[in-house]
Amino acid sequence: MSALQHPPGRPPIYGLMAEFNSVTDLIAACRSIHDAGYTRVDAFTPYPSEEVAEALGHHRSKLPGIVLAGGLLGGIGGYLLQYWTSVIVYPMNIGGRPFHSWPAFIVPTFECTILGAALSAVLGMFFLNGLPQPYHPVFNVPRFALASRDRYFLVVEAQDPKFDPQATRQFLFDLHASEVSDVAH
Amino acid sequence: MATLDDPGFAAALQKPYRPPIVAPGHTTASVTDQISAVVLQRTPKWWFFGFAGAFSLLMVFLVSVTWLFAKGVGVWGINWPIGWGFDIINFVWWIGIGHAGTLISAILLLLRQEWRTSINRFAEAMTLFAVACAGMYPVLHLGRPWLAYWLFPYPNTMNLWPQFRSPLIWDVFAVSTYATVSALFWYVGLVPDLATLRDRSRNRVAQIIYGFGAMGWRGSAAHWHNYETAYVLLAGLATPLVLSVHTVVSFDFAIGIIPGWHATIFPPYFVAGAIYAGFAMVLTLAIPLRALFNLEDFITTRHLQNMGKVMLATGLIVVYGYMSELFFAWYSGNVYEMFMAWNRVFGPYRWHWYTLLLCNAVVPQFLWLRRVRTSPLWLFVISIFVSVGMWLERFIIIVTSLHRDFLPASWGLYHGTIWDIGTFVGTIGLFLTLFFLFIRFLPAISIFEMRTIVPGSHGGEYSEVPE
Amino acid sequence: MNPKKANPMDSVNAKGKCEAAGVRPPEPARLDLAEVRERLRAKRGPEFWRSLDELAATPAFQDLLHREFPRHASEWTDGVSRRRFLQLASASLALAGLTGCTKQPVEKIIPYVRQPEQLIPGRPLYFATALTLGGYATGVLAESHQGRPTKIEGNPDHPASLGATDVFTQAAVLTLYDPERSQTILRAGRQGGTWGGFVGEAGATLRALQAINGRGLRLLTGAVTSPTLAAQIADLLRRFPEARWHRWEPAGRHQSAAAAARAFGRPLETRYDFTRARVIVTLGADVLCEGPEGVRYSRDFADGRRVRGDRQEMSRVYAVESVPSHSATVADHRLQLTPPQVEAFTLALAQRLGAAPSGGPVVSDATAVRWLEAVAQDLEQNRGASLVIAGEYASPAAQVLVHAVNQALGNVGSTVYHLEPLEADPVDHVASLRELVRDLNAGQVELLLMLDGVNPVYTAPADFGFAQALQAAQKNTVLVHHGLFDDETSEYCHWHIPAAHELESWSDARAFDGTVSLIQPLIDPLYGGKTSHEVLAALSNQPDVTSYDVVRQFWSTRLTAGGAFEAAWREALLKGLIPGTAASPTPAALAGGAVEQAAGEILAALGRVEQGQITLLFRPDPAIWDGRFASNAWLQELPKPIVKLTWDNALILSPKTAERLNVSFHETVEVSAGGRKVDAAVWILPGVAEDTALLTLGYGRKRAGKGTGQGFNAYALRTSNALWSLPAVQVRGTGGRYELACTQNHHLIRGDEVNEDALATEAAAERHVIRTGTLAELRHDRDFIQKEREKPAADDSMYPNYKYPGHAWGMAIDLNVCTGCSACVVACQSENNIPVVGKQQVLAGREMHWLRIDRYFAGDLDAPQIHHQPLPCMHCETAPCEVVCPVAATAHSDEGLNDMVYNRCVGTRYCSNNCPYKVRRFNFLRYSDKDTPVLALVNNPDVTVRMRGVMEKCTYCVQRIEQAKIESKVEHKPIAANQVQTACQQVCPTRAIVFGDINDPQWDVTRWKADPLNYGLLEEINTRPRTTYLAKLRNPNPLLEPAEGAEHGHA
Amino acid sequence: MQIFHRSTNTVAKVSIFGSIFFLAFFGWVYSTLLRSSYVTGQYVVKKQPVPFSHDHHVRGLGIDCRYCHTSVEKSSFAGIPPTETCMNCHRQIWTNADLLEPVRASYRDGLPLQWTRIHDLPDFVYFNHSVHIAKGIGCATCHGRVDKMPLMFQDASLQMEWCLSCHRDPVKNVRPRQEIFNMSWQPPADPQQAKALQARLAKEYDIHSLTSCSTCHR
Repeated sequence: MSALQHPPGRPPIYGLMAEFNSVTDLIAACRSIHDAGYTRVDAFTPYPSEEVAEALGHHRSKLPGIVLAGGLLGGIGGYLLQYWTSVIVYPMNIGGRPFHSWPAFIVPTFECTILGAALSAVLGMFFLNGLPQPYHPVFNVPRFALASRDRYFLVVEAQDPKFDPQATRQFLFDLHASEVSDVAH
Repeated sequence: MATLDDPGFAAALQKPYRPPIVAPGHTTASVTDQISAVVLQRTPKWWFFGFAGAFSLLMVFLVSVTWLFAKGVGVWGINWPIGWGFDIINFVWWIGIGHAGTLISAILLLLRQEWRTSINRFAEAMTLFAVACAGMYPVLHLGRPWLAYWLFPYPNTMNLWPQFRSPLIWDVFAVSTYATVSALFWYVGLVPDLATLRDRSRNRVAQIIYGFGAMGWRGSAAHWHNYETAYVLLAGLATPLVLSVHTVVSFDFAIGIIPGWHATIFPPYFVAGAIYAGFAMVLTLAIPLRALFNLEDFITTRHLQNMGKVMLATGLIVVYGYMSELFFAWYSGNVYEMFMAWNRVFGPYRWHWYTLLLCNAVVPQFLWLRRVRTSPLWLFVISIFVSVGMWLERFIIIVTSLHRDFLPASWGLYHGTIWDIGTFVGTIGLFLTLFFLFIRFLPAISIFEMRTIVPGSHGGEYSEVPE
Repeated sequence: MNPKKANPMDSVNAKGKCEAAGVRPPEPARLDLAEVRERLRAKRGPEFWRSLDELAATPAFQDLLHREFPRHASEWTDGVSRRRFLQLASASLALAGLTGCTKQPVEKIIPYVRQPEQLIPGRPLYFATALTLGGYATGVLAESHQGRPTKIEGNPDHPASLGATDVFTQAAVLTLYDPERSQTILRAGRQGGTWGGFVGEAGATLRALQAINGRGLRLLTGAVTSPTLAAQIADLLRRFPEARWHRWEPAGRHQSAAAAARAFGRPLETRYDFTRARVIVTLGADVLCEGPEGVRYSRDFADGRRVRGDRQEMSRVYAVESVPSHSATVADHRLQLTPPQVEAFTLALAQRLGAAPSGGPVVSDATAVRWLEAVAQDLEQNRGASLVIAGEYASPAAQVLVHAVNQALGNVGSTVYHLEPLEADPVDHVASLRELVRDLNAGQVELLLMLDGVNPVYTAPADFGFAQALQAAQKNTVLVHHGLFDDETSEYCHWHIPAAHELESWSDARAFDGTVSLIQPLIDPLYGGKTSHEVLAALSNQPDVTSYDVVRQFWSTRLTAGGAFEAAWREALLKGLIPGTAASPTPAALAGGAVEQAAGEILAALGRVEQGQITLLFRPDPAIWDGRFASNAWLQELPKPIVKLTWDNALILSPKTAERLNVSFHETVEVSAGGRKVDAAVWILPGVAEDTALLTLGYGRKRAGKGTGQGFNAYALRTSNALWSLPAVQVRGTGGRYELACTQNHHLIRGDEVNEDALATEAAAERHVIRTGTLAELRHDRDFIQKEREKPAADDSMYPNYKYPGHAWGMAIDLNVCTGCSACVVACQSENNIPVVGKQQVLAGREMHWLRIDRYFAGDLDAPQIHHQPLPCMHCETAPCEVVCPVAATAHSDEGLNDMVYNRCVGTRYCSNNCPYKVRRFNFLRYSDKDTPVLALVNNPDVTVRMRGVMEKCTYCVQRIEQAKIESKVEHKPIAANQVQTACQQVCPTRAIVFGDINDPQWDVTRWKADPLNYGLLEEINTRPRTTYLAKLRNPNPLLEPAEGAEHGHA
Repeated sequence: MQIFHRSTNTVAKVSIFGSIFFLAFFGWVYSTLLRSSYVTGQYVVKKQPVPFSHDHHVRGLGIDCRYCHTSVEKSSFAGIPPTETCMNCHRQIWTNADLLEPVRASYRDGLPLQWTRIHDLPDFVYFNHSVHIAKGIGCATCHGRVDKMPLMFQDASLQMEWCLSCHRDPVKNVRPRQEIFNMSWQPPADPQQAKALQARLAKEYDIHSLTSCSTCHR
């Protein structure tokens, strides 16, 4: 799921943010809220945590596919460039070597492959994460600054079909949230 | 990310001769605060002195390069038959140094060596800056540096393209790829920490700058999910890359037909040498750094020890390389090869060769002793020796091979000039300048990765999985 | 510094620089770094920079520079303005490229007003003329591009050339343009003298002398063979009966003349015919590529040595000598003796052949005795077809004996013949000069006219004290000097008249065989020089007569061979010589008693010799002769054959002697004899006899343009009774150091040099660089050279071979006849605009010669064999250089040339590193001089002038190839066999180099390459060189070298 | 707390995406600049001492190229006429036209006219007129319709790619030798005939593609 999409009909708030003291609480909360059928939920941790992701039902990332494509593109492109320039555009007798000296062309091909793959890995990652996105509603909650230190947060968007200001808030408290606050747009 | 996979391993950590990789008593909060403090607190005095020194060396570089451009490469000591001197020696030396960074951040990551966590950040920075220095020389060493762009494939009115059979073109591709990938890897690693700094800093400007770099990172589960994948993939790509780069550099020589260059052992031997030199440099930087910023909690003797071990191992490979070169020469029965070997040991540059053996083969043997491995001072001294030794190795390979090649009538001799030295010292200045800026304005230790390894934190997949 | 005069050659030394700027050199003020800092302190901004420039221009600073940083001195020579420096600073800050797209500057194009007929713009013209050395002419064809001579070729119709030339002739064009030449008439050393002024003053003096029949009028010239000039002088002497004409040719044939006078009663000139000689013995003589007949001799000699295909005959050559000579490097046997021993051997040989009265065992040494017998037998078996040569350097007595020997062997008339003196009014130069000095001191000289660059102050025998004599005479004598340079002599003179270069002059001269050659100008005098003819005419009150009038007028009465003068004159000009003017041999009978007296003299001399005494030999310098070419940078930078020194001479010693004297390379010594002394730096050369030292003439000059201050003055020790050999000299180390620039090994490894010679010799041997063998071996097995080393098969590669269907250019070099004369090196430099880099850069190991001649020793370093190996680019078919070039700046042409594209080169130097032959040259600094406009004129317009930072190398003279191809296409006819000649091939006196299309059996090169002696250098590394070598053969005497024991293979 | 304004999201994304287009645009500008007449000097009329009109002399008076460019068939250099050549006619006609004063002055004082070079190859390029003519390449092929140039200018870019375009496939520019100096010659309109003619000429004149470096660079 991506934070890119914005609601058509605009609810009063962006959503509710629950704060947890430990990652275990957060994981538990994620599981329950996911089981409870909430779909527009996101969790925030100071460091990567696979369970959180699993608990929210994130599974395989699309990235590997993108990287493979990028790598192939780079490699093939690199080889074709060399073939085209040294066999078609301006073939020259270089030290009696044939125009198509494929063994020599391997090295640049390899490097191009890596370059293509690496670039697509990074750009792909940013793209999938919808970055750059300097502005985001969650930053409106002052305590959210602790998300990059030692606090764990869970946000339920108002967009969520099952969202209900009171019920959801209560539900979050039931999940041992130390605190629940509104997230302004 | 790696930490204690199994209790046995964890227990092993507690054994006295294996100091922990993080001092006890740290929490995600304390790590975060202490490391980000380094950046956010007021600049310590010593930093200004250090930076001033580095910057003045950088000016030496500027002057040397200007004189070089004004007059031509003739200001250096090169001649025929010795067409390459300090320029390519330094190039190979710097590139080699770079390798440790990538190795630590990528290969050790894949090998789940969690102790890498606290050193990978500045090791990567070191890589980046070393590659920047190295990258200068291919341009500087040109007779007509203003035409350096001819080495890149671009459409032009001459209908001419690079000559892809030349190892120098391979270098262009390898080094530029290496630089790019290292930069990406480094930046990707930085993003969450930039977010941390963004959130920690109270200064508007800092907030904006770090916030800009953080791209709005907010540590959402979805982000981390793709992030982890990307990070591991990058590591997976950087690993073959780093091995390829020094292999390609070694092709500069191995492809040549000059006795002393034309050797099949070069690729592995160069890669090992690169890691050797790289770890030496990491130690040279890490030891003062941890002292100055009181980071002993994070860069513990355990790290120093491990790096010492790696140096010992790679050092032995390198020495094996020297020996096998001599052996091949003798075994080949080829007059040119045999003479080359003889000339290294007894020729006019014999003293360089002996010093090389002292620095790279003899001194590192002390690393067999734990007392040495655990003593920062000793390690620092040894790593300096190794850096010198590795520089000499390149000198031997380039100069002694060229100065007496096939035809006795075209033998020559090479001495560096003040401008050779100026350029070399200058790039050291560039390196240090960049490094000082780095440690001042960016977290020298990866904060978010440290969070994952502080005891008690439930870092990713390693927190106990409930049945 | 002064960018205007920035000039690579000026970098040689400070004085040279400021002289170039037209300033008298003050004694360079001392200056040290502290003082420099002092001067620069307080200066800021622009004036800082200006003062820096001024400072850099001062000789003191230059001295400092050379003292403190000799290496970097040459970096100062091209100017960098402040603005430029800042630009670069900013550029280097950003490491930014200086320019992306190159924009052509606006150029002017300037047509003639009236175009000369027979001139086609863009095509060169060739004029037949002649250049002289020591008065004797060599016929040449001068190439002229739109009126500027750029290249000298030999004149195939001329007996002294046959199409080839020597180094001096090749370098003549550079002297022509030399900005160091004197450019204005000097009055009392100051500018502002005028031709009119001179004519007036001289005329007045002459009128005064008229009354007393010209007593006190003296003329001093070098050797004169020019009929016209002789006639003018004769005419002058007729008008002034009391006038005297003195002669001084520093490197003339004085002892030969004396010997001839003793042997035949008159100073006959001796000539040799090598074509008929089957056995040749040289006794300390160097007959090949030395002196005006060397070129012709080399050709004839080589023809007698060339073994090709079915012709398996070659002459046998014995060389007995003290210092290695060209002829010895191609001899079959070389016997190394001290100078006195050589004389002794000569006497003994004469005795053994019954040409001299026997008496006293003169030769005791075992080897020498064995030699004596072997040589004598060989000579006796070849009566009439043998040749014994003593040459100028042997004592007159020894030469008399050799005359007798040749007579006894019946060689006179077949291999040896004598000519009546070709010099006009022959005199004994030494006596003639002595007389002049005497009269100068006696104050009996009113007007002394020194013509045509004669420079006695520098060259006169030391015992004459010529300088003092001139000084004394200055008060009451009018001293006039006429020459190309404002030199040591002109410094003392009231008048200095710039001379016109021979390429600017009308004149004539006789060749070694007497053939009269016409000299015609290719260009008006660049620096307003006057010819000797014009000066003499002026003294005959015809100041405005041109030398053209004089020469033409002289011949108008004599040159009526074909009846009509015009036709004959035109034909002579076209040919460059006047047919049928060769002198015919003259019979000569030995004067009675001459031989006995000579033998006695030698015995007496031998009696005086003490063990361990060092004999100092003087020889003309192989690069700058007697010093007259000192300002010619091509010759200064030419590695001297055998020694391989540039820019300096040195006291050359044998390894043993040096060891005994405890001196080594670059160390300074004091050489003294008879109260005279000279400081010199030592060079150790294997092949020099023990107790022998060699110091060549022409160096240590005070006023010689670029030659100023280089080397050590041999004339200071050379006395009238020891012109070529000075016995019993003291050599004492002075502990100083003087860096000598050698192009082979010896790159300043202190202490290790001798070892390096040994090392190089050993390495060369085990690498089979030079393949040698004997004629016997060849007769026994035609392919023994091929078997010496296994070579890779033609298809020994993982890649398919390239096909070269059209032309395929290749070269073959015959080591058997290469004498190492180095004419090819200078020819290449002239043809291909190769820059001169200066001594400091040579020291740094950066000389630029595309074609170098490698010198190798073989065998025992105390008496080694010496081999020469000319090394151009090999144009390898699997060129290692091309593969490593990142920008394809060097690639193969479809005719198999290894092209080098300067304008594509970015200067990685990788190609040079990867070249196993190290034939590539790099412009480390800005070597091509683009700031001295006149030097641009010497450039060959068909070859790019290279810029700083690009690689260059031998191209097989691709401009000539392309020209030939274009002509053949325009004229719709194929290129004829042997039509394309490279510059080195064309100039080679021995025809050791041949070039051409190896696909076409019609070309010589194809035949040469098919020869069993043909081998490729380093062919085992499979570079497939297009340049190959023919192995060097020897024809040893079985008595001296039993065939079975002949160690063959590598030298 | 919130550091950036909402809009920055869009700005950031757009600028990253836009940079690709910017680079592409920059590349396009660079390559056009390289081929612009500013760099090549193409179509630029330069100031000359005398405004000589090829249009008038060639088309108007029908003077053959070789009357002035005498060495074009014999030498690398086509030759710029000596003042004499101009005076051959201008001794009789336009004898006192002010325009021609420089020519008369030159002839009077023996000082050459200084023309500004129009076709100026770099010094490291060696072009030879005679061989191109011998191989049946017409003047107009490289110099354009000089007979329609009142003032002379450079018609082709003279860049290496331009030289190569013909050296790689010379046949397409061959014409019969007798037509070389004919400015208005055109190959047969019908492509088949044109092909056939060129093929025949290429064979007859023995024309090959020459792309070795040393063909032009020495």
